[in-house]
Amino acid sequence: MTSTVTAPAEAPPGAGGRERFFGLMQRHGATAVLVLLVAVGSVSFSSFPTGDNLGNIAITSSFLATVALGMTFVIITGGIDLSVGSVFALGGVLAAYGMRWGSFAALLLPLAVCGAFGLVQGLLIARVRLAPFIVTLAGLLGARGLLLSISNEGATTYLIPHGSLLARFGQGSVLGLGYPVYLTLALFAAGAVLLQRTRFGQCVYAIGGGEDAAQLMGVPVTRTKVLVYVMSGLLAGLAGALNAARLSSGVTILGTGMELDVIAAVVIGGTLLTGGAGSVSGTIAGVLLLGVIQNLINQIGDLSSSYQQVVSGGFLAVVVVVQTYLSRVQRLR
Amino acid sequence: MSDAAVPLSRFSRFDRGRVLAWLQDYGVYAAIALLIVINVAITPHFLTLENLRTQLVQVAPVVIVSLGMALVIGTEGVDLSVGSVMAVATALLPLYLGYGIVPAILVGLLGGALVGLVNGSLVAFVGVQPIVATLALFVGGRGLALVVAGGQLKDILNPSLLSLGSSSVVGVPVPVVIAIGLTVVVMAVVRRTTFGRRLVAIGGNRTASELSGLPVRRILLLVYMASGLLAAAAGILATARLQASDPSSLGLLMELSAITAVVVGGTPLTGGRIRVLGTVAGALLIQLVRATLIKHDLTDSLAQMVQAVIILAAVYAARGQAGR
Amino acid sequence: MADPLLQVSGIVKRFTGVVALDRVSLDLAPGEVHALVGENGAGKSTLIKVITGVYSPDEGEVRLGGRRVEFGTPLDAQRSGIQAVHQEIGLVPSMSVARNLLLGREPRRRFGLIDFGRMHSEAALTLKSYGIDVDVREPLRSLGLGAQQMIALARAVSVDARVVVMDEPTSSLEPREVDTLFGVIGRLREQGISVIYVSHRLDELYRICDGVTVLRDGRVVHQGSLAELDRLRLVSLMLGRDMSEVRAEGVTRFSGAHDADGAPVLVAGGLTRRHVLDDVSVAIRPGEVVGLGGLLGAGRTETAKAIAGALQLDGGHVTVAGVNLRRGSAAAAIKAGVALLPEDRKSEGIIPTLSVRENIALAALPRLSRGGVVSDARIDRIVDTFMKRLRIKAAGPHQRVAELSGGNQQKVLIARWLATEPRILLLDEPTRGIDVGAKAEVQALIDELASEGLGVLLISSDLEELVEGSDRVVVLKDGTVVGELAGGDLTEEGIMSTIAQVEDG
Amino acid sequence: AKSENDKQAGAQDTQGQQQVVQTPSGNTPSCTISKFGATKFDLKSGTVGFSQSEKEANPFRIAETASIKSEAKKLGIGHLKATNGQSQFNKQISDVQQLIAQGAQALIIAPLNSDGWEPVLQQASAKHIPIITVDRQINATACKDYVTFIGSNFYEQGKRAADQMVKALGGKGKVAVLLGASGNNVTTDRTNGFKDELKQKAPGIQITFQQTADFTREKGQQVTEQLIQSNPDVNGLYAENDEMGLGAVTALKGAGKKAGEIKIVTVDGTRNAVSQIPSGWISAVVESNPRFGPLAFQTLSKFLNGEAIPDKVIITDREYDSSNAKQSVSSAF
Ligand SMILES: Nc1ncnc2c1ncn2[C@@H]1O[C@H](COP(=O)(O)OP(=O)(O)OP(=O)(O)O)[C@@H](O)[C@H]1O
Ligand SMILES: Nc1ncnc2c1ncn2[C@@H]1O[C@H](COP(=O)(O)OP(=O)(O)OP(=O)(O)O)[C@@H](O)[C@H]1O
Ligand SMILES: [Mg+2]
Ligand SMILES: [Mg+2]
Repeated sequence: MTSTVTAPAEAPPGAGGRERFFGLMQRHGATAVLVLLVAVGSVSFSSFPTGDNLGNIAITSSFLATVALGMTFVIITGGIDLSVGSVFALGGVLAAYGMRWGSFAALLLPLAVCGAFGLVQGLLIARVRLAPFIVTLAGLLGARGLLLSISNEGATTYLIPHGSLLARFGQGSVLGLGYPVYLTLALFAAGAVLLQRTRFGQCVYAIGGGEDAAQLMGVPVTRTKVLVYVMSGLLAGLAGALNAARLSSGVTILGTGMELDVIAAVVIGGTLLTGGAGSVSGTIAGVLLLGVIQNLINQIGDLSSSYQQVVSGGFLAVVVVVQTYLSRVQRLR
Repeated sequence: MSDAAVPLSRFSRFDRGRVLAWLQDYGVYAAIALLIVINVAITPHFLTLENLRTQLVQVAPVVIVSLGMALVIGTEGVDLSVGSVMAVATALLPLYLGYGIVPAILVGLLGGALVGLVNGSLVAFVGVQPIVATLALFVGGRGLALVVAGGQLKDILNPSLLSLGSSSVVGVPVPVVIAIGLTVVVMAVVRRTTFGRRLVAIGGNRTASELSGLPVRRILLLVYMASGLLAAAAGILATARLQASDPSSLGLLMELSAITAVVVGGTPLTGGRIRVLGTVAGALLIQLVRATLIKHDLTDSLAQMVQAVIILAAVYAARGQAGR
Repeated sequence: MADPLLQVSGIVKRFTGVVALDRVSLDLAPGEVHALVGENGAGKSTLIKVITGVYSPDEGEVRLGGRRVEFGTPLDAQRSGIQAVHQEIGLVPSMSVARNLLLGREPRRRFGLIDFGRMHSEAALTLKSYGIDVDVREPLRSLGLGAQQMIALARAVSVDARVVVMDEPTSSLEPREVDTLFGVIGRLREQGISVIYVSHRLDELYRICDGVTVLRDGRVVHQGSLAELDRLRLVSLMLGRDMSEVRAEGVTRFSGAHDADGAPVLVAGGLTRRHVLDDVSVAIRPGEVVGLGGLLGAGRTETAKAIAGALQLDGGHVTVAGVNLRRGSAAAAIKAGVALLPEDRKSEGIIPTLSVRENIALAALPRLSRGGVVSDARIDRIVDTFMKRLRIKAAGPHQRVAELSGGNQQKVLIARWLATEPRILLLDEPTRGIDVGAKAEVQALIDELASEGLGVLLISSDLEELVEGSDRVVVLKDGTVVGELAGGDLTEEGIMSTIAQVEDG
Repeated sequence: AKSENDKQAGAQDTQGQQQVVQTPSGNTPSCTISKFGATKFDLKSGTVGFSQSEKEANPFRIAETASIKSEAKKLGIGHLKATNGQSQFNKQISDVQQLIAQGAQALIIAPLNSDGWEPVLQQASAKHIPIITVDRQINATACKDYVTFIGSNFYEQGKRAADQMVKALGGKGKVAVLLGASGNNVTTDRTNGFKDELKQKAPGIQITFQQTADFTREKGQQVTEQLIQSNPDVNGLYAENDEMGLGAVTALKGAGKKAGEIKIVTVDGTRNAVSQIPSGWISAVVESNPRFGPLAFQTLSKFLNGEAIPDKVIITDREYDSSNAKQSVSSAF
């Protein structure tokens, strides 16, 4: 329900507080669950609501969030991008590799390559009309292959020297939050405006709501779809580069399975995988939900790694059930 | 379910559309044929019975999982939990082998069906999107398997279970026989039963199916259970072949292989259409690609990139089928 | 005549084997309203899609204002001033009404940001001038098909266009909205804007069209001024049949009253759903055709859906032959013999990925199978019967239903329901988008079914059809029953005045 | 439930061979608590954090975690907080950060990757928390960024595997290598050690095939099945861990090969692998001892007591071959 995502939907005439409440839930179901979880966590574990701990959750989530921002656009058009995990890792390795030409190049190189990667995927999907799932699956393999060949089959880890501009940005913090967190917030603000307040955003929704209809209405379908995949590639590359800056090195073993976390975050945030509905604010909530769940599992402490997985799968199930239920109450109306 | 039965008389002279339609229907097969020809030319010892056996035996579990995946995708869903289901099945097996092979296998299958039941309930009754519903068990399922197994890899010593993985029926390895049998069953279900017809209809247009009085929820539930069952069966076969129960790594990334097989085989992810034989061919194609790359000892980086290109090429040949 | 504004010449368009357009040419003068007519599947929509850049032709060319144009996408066509209202509406159901109306030309503030306040008020204002009074923030899918059609129309004509193409714009419209539309077309004509107009409602054509092109099997069989072509000849050209044969058949094919007797086979009482239905009751006797009348959004579709168990209700009951149906279960209703032909065939009717054959067999599968295994022989028999009886035009039973023309898709759906051998047929706009020939057939079929003892609920925005076809008409307004007409009172004027009375009172 | 063989090797690993420090053990002990700048605390009442890198789902990790936990219990350490990175590097980083936020006063880390520890090292050094890394090294400065590293030398293990291979093949033949997961430090070191040593010691041995089998038994089996058909002339096989080696054994058995036809050398020293030596299926196993608990806590308490610690504690790993396998299999893990 895209109309309710933007403008504060006025309750229909005669609607009571109950409906307004459910309306709010539908848009912010993930946020509601998040608030609940944080409250429970704060009560249960004294070491949870500390500044340090919350700051950790924020910085760890910020990279996933940046990737998820691009994925949100992709999924709203009814597509999917499985390559983000590999591209994220590739971005990091490229950043470290590019360091030999300075911090500026170290940021530009991953953006250029990952953007180009997104462009190729976008063209294959929008122009050649291959299924997004397959194209980006091939992208997942291709990006990983590229990464391995740059890093000498993973044997070489390039470093980002201490004190370089990039490293300082990745590691610095103000008010207990790392710089990347602020950048992520800024990106999300820009993303929200782009999605909700510009014609481009309207086209994104229209394509997801019905590609054929959108085409008939004169939406530049091909261009919009290509752009969306370029964005996703760019953001994944950027997140990878920043993460590498934080770690001071282009770690090669990152990002496997990340695509599923990202998709989960986006979908938990209320974006429909079938396209046409979703919001970036939901995505933030989805990302944070995953981060908090992980953190709480660690807080519990003495769980074996197998039980940790069981608990985190269980958490996920409960969260999506609650979130789905909250949204459905509204949809049935 | 190829609907390409437009009477030939309606084709006027040579027609580009006709060639395209043929490619769409048979693109995977053409790709397989091409790959075999290339291999015969460049790979030493390729055209041997032993090699054929190896490829078929290795692909058998993938085929079985992909069959279930095809059913799920036909309903416009997806099942990410298949790899974890294999782990659950393999973890359960050794626990019950003490009672004999049949109870142990039944318990393994039951485990798969139960996971499918949970998936199906989430999708059909709660209305959770399939990808996240099955993601929960993708994560939790393997954990569960490891809990059940005590985190341990266990060697399998039961001779009848081992023979399931290693013996042959008239020269055809048992896993291959089972995979063929299940393929025939799934094909019959899709083509000949009301269940099969209805599940594709649901994938094609769920609202219309509901209005046409189809028991949509029940069918969805059954489809996910079928996928769970098939994945469990694959897990059991893989266990027998590995001669060990290894829940930590059995079936890793299986969901991606299976989805790829289904889609490369011409079943669109948007549902409403299932191509069973295409799915089998898709799995075979992936297997051949991997085998070729390994046999030629390509480095991992090259292998991954080549694999990407071949997958794209195969789907390009069969495009128009693969959904939007 | 002035130089043609739009020249289409020698267009050929093939789909895997089928030639949909065979050397079609057409000239359109500025300010001309040109009728494009033909049977279902004649190629009208295909021609329109070629003109508007959806398809590119295999041969032939399109000239606009004398210059040759080649449109890669509908966007190109729109930029050149060709706007269209497509047959299958072509709006995005999940987006709000306002966004649909103004997509691509949203009012913007500084930095290119969309001004939603202005967008909503502009949208509401525009729609009001078309007589549509809805909350423009609601998603489009919450509206009835008629309202959606008006919105598509408003969208197409509210920009500067040189040519407006309308593919069956009135198929779901009431007389009142049709009048609004014709007012709009009149204004376009005055501004020198040309219109291509497709409709199966012949009287509409005669009211507003100047020229006419008749298509049959993808070929132009007649071109000229419409005024010089009488109605009978037009029909005979379209159908490719003799004048005399056509003459023998009347305007509609309804025979008049049926003798419905005995107790009602269906009783629906107190159907209530907040904001939509308020205590609606209908009863249908075997062999009776009950019409539902009302304006756009009166709740006719909802009533039919409620009876068929396809709508969650706050209150009410439905009994079939004395047995109470489980509320909100379409399966239970179907089992009891209730069949609903839905209004929106694209989103609620056809399964686009399946063949004609499988679409027809879908609802009747339990009857066509034994022990869960389908009987191909039985399916073939039924499919064959209905494809012949309804004259479904397809390359064969295995053609994908999505490839059929709109009218033929509708027939496939009717066949789906007849195959279940229902006791009660709920027909929501059964002749929507069906050509004159087929329409007569469907009407005759309704008649025939009723005389075989079926109870029929008929919803039609074609008032003539409603009046001729029904034994009784229940009139709805704002979700409540405001009157019932039968016998001598049952006239088009009667229905309109019943609605109007309430409005005044 | 009733399993087939309830007596199979379990996680209980009490009578296993403990780690032995190599003598001479690298450098002279030089790192003291005052030099490092940490604050002294009482191990019994303090909080120690342990970060495991991978699921406890293979014998090495199971034994490693169990050893740390049981030693902590034995010593009566009040708070041992354990986390598991589930093979995701970013998760491990945030795990450790969370441990720090939860008040860990000392950290024992089994790193998933050698590079990329910058954020953790920064936080730890700000709070003067001593870090001991086990089994894998961190690329940073000992006694400054972290206290010390306890573990084997993977490069050395590769070299010793090569020596065993030379012995088994008599200095001539064609060898296939089953590589570990790509991009992994362990893979890189065990490969390089093996290759360098072969080049030097036995130029007559050729490496004709090397493919990754991701450290799993199933992949080991599948890759070997392909290998023996495409390279039937291979007569030696080096598996970079036991699991892949055991998979290769299954594959060879399935193909009707006889024990010893292809000489297999593996690394790790799990009970399963060692017990294949007497039958001849495996020629030799180079040990990588996972029982870090005693040594880690011994080192930690020495450090806290003000004693000097070497900046590297390299342990001697045993080798198993036909001469000692039968006797030592019970002390394998
Ligand atoms: N995408 C397609 N693939 C194959 N055949 C098609 C396709 N679209 C249309 N056709 C065929 O082209 C012919 C013309 O169809 P078209 O939709 O233009 O008819 P129409 O005149 O608009 O009919 P109606 O009045 O029912 O809307 C039909 O035979 C139809 O089956
Ligand atoms: N003035 C209006 N014009 C069109 N639709 C309206 C109007 N006012 C409200 N609507 C909405 O349209 C919906 C359509 O209702 P419904 O489909 O039951 O009507 P209908 O009588 O079948 O009309 P239609 O001919 O559009 O199908 C109503 O639920 C209502 O929300
Ligand atoms: Mg048409
Ligand atoms: Mg209606």
